[in-house]
Amino acid sequence: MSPTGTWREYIGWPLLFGAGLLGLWYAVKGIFALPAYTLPAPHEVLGALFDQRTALARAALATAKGSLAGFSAAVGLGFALSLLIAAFRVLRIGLYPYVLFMQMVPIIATAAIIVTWLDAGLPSVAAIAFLIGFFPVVASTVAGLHSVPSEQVELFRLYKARPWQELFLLRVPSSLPYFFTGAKIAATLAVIGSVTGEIFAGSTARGGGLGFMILIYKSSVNTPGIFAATLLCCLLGFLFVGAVLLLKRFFLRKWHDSLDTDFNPL
Amino acid sequence: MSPTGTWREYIGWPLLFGAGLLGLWYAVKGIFALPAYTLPAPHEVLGALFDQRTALARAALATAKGSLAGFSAAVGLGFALSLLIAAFRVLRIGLYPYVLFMQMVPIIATAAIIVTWLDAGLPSVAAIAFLIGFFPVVASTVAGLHSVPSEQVELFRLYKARPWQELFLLRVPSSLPYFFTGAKIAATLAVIGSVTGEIFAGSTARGGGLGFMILIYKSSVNTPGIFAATLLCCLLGFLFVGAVLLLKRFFLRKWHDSLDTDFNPL
Amino acid sequence: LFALAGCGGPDHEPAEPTPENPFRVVLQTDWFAQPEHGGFYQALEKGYYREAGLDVEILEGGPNAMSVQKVLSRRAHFAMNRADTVMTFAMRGMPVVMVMATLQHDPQGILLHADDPAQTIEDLDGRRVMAVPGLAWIAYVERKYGITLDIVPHDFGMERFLADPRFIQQCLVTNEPYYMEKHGAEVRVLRLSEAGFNPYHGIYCRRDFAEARPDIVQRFIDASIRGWTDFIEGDPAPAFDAIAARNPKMTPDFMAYAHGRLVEDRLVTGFPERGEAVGRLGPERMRALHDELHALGILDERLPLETFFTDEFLR
Amino acid sequence: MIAKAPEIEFRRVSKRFGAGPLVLDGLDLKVSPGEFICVIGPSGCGKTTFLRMVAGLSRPSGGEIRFDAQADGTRPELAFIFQDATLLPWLTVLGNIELPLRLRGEPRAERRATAARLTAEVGLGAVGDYHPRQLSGGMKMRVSLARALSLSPDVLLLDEPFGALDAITRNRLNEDLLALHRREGWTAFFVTHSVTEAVFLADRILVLAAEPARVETIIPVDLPRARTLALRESDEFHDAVAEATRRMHSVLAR
Amino acid sequence: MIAKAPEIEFRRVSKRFGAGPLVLDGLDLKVSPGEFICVIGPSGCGKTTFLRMVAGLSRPSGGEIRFDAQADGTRPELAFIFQDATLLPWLTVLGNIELPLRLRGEPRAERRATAARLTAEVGLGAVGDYHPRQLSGGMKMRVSLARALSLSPDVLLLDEPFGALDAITRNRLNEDLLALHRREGWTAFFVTHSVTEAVFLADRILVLAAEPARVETIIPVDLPRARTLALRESDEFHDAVAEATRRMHSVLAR
Ligand SMILES: Nc1ncnc2c1ncn2[C@@H]1O[C@H](COP(=O)(O)OP(=O)(O)OP(=O)(O)O)[C@@H](O)[C@H]1O
Ligand SMILES: Nc1ncnc2c1ncn2[C@@H]1O[C@H](COP(=O)(O)OP(=O)(O)OP(=O)(O)O)[C@@H](O)[C@H]1O
Ligand SMILES: [Mg+2]
Ligand SMILES: [Mg+2]
Repeated sequence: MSPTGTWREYIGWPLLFGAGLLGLWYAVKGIFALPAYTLPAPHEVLGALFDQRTALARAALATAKGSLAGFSAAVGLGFALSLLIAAFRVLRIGLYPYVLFMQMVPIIATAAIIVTWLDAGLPSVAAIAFLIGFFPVVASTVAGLHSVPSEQVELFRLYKARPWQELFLLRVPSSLPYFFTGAKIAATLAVIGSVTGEIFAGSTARGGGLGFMILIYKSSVNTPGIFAATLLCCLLGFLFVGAVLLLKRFFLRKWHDSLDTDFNPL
Repeated sequence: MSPTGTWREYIGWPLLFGAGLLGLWYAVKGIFALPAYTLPAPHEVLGALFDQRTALARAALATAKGSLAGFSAAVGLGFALSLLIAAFRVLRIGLYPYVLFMQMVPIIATAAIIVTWLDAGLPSVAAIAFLIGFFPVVASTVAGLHSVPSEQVELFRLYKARPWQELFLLRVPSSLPYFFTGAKIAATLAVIGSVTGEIFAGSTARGGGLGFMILIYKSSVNTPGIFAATLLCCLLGFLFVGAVLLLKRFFLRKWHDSLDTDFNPL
Repeated sequence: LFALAGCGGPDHEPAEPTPENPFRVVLQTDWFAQPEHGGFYQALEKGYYREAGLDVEILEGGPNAMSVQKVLSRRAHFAMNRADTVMTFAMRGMPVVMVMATLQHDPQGILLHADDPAQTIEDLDGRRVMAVPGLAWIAYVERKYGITLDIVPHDFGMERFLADPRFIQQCLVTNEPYYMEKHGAEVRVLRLSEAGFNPYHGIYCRRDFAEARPDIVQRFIDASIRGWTDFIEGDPAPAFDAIAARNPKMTPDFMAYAHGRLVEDRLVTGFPERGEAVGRLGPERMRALHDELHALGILDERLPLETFFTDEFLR
Repeated sequence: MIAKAPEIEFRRVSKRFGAGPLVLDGLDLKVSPGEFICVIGPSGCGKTTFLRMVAGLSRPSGGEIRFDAQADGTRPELAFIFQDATLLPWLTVLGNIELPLRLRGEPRAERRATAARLTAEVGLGAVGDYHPRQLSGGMKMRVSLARALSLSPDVLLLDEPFGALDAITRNRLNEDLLALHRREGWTAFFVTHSVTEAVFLADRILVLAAEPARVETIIPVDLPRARTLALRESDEFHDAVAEATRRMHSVLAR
Repeated sequence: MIAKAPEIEFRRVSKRFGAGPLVLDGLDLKVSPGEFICVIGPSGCGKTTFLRMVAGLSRPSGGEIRFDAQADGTRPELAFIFQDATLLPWLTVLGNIELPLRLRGEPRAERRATAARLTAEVGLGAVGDYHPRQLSGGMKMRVSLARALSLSPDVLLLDEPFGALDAITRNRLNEDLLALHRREGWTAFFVTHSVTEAVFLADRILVLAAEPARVETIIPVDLPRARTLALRESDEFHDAVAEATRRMHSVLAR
């Protein structure tokens, strides 16, 4: 597995699979004779992307902002809450169930409340993106903070580490592989969250994002447009996931096995 | 930490926090003089729950079905896909990006396609719930399957374990703590996923579920009703999470540290 | 909490607004910019609001605009909805009143393929209809005709209709038929107004706002009626341009179609012989609708007219 | 310094895991401050369990362990060298060694200096910035030793610290350990399987028998306290080892 | 059986990790089938690295390791006892021991029987259904030994398997190991820090020197192949140990 060979693989295989999937797409379209409004052909999607490039670029930017805000908040606050939960037994026992509770509230039910308190537009969109990405970070990080080998905990207890030392010098580094898994999930949810936010609480006046564009295209049967906007959602999502993976590599490269035995860019 | 004391804590603290949150709820309502249509009081929510008990019970049952189907599929297929990805390097490199891709497609963009192929009602609802819960399982399980200590992998290689043996006898058991984290996330998303599914693909004739009820209450501005339906969503969600935790205890109790040092029912 | 301050800076609310020192007003529409909102855009573009001393911002809505939340939290002064929904608001205790009409007649209808066997709404018994669950018209037709519809939630799209020759969905006569025909589907519309369900579409605001600043409400209504009249009777181009600028799907062709429907079906002007006029809200029609909704059990209590409606600005 | 080390008294200490068999049965022992106790006994007899109870990581099922009243009433400072090194994988060798100092809030520069000195002392000067997974088994144990010595503990618990080391390194570290013990005066509990090592290091050798472990016998070592490697060549030492071996085998074979 | 063990030839084998220093430098060695090689050398000199290369877990940076052409052209069957036991935490003692048989597809009943026999042989009969975290360090190593013996390998690689065991257990297992070796005839590479153990077990002792490890010397052990514990009391044995120690020290001190 020489480095160059590896890179060639890491570009070649996805391209190959991509080509396969595109072929499948054309095949399904052809076999079922699906019209563009049901399933546009890939080239029709690219056409729509090109036609609508200014509108879509503006929308993608708006969605990127909402996603970034929501994602940062989900990761930041999610991590912070995980620390609190790990640090204070009482919070873990008493509060965690309500965090779960909050996670299980459908967005459609909270959207009205969010819009009542926050301005429609970016703040609401970001709030919804946050709500969607928050819990995966908390669940993963809490699992990680609790998965510390017991001898290491004993070592810290022996050295009379204060609780915050045990937390920051032991549990936090030890939980990073879990944390990054949660952050990766949150990253994939960030754009979805933002789009959902735009649909339920977006203000269209202030630069509606991709969710808004999807609604607009929907109400004018512009299915290729929907697919084009969706494509942009996915690309945005990849940016977020990519950022998480870079951070993960940076933090875990030196000591964690999973990166050593399987270099896996995703 | 005697067992009885523990159980008392595990009931007492959540109740205490619950009481605190209820107090906060009433306080917010009082201080901002919020009317029922913005923020109903807890007793008004219970009132709505009682008034609408037959409709809500039927809806909850429908949602439970959708969630259960979607959740089972997410966990089952997510686990299966993770295995494939872990087993075949080519899939990991070539296919995983497209799995991520799929995860990042907003439901609104796919809902029409799903409903067209699967028809409105349970199948579509379950499919949407599945799509939402699927990726967290895959991301977590794949991370777990790759986090096996390298000496254990070497042991298996030395014993000329066939790939499927390495997968099932080593990677799978070793990844369980990660898998259960993913399953827990999927469990909290199951009900949300089902509700989202109902918003896009419910049907009165097929006993529209809680998502459908929320839409109806929304149209008739019945905020206490929305809260009551939401409450049921959360309770359903707890059932799923509880089931996951029971399974986790069953499988990991004997050997995994996290359960030993911190007994944490959630 | 921090966002309660509202939309972009402190509101400007002079006691004696002038064109130079205008009163800032936010209007929340019920959908993306479209010809059904034309009068407001016309008034905005032609400077009628500015002349009246108002600085109007039009916020577009969408399928989940939650405009009433914005009005209640004072982030919009006016919002748009149907009379039946405003009655529901009142029933829930929301302090809002309808102050003017935009459409005299309900443009809602049920869209079917031209060759669908159903000829009347009664024929839809047991059929699947894509609509917004919980809307009053559903209960209205179900109870009035003793039928049951299988409602599936509206996805605000048309692909499913195009793909399925027996598909039925809720529509606006000014809108969906155009696209369906453009995509080669022959369609028919069963109008809800023919079934007797014919609420006004109109504008509402908080009651305390109407009481505290009747002058502003009056100015807004007068300028809006002027805009609507001009939009219907004059050249709609200024509104079209503004709408197209905001909503990329608005082609001149479509807007001409929608405008044509508004004019031909007299949706905005109504029938003068029945006492209808641009912006007019008739107390009798409001009362009649209320009574009927109550009789059908859709409103579970009788409400005094003034809890949801005032025509003091229309006299 | 020397005054810190506590007197430790074990009173009928016994231990059983859950519903399993007794692991330790009624252990009675009094250890004076600064004494060096070696613990020897068959595999699985309860040596680690015994050390863990001294450290407070495990509670006796019966009996009690008493530390004499410290001046300020706190528990003694303990350092533990675990049987498996228990290094933190994300820290370098130096980072692992300075950990106890860091936990105690020592200033960065000082603790770096101490860690560097200790790293050199255990012969790892060249690999200070390696991560644990780059180390050999013996190297890990030496890191663990350096870490334990970075504080000046009152009680040092060593669970087969030198089992994975070659004879030369082991002897050198044995000598270093004794020198340090003379200087710092901590009380030591040292688990080993080597009678030679035990005789060289210990004031008294605690011999445990298996199933359940009782104090089978306690062998005092009557050699001068200032011991160097030279001693190991002496007849006196050989006799002591032979005697200890004989006594051990005689009781264990019983 | 005996015919299976390969001849192994090391030709100028060297190893370096990444851009680090040389760990092994030009190792040349020829091992005949069924030979018992003990490897001895200072901590961190490259013994584990050497074993890992024999096992194919790590590739030499230079030179090559040749196994003679096996009858069916496959690589020899290897068993490795890692320096840290590397047990699977979710399997019981029996489960861990029967793992290689299970991987090989042995029927359930047979492998259970074999595992039970081996468990008893290493003295763990009473704890067959314990999980690894309930075991002591030495018990874990014994499980690891039993696991390695559960197959009949062609080559057995043992990385300080008995470092964590008491003398009595260790001697007994040494003897068992030799008996097994006579019966099964595998080639063994056995890392130890004990010259006595090396002399007792080995046909030849490979002494490695540190930084970078070269074959410092190879000490042949000229004792009869059928060795029992009785031999250890003999003068012949003591002389051999003394001689080996002398030679080792003389080269390592160079
Ligand atoms: N993955 C690695 N990366 C870098 N260096 C390594 C790695 N693995 C081992 N080394 C280095 O190789 C050298 C030899 O290590 P090895 O584990 O073979 O020693 P050893 O002879 O087995 O020692 P011990 O008796 O202490 O187990 C050490 O200096 C170690 O730091
Ligand atoms: N968590 C546990 N649960 C059940 N039994 C345990 C547990 N920990 C240890 N034991 C048992 O206690 C006994 C003593 O274990 P201990 O680790 O103290 O042995 P040891 O003397 O240190 O042995 P070694 O020299 O092999 O390290 C063993 O029989 C072991 O099985
Ligand atoms: Mg032990
Ligand atoms: Mg080694």
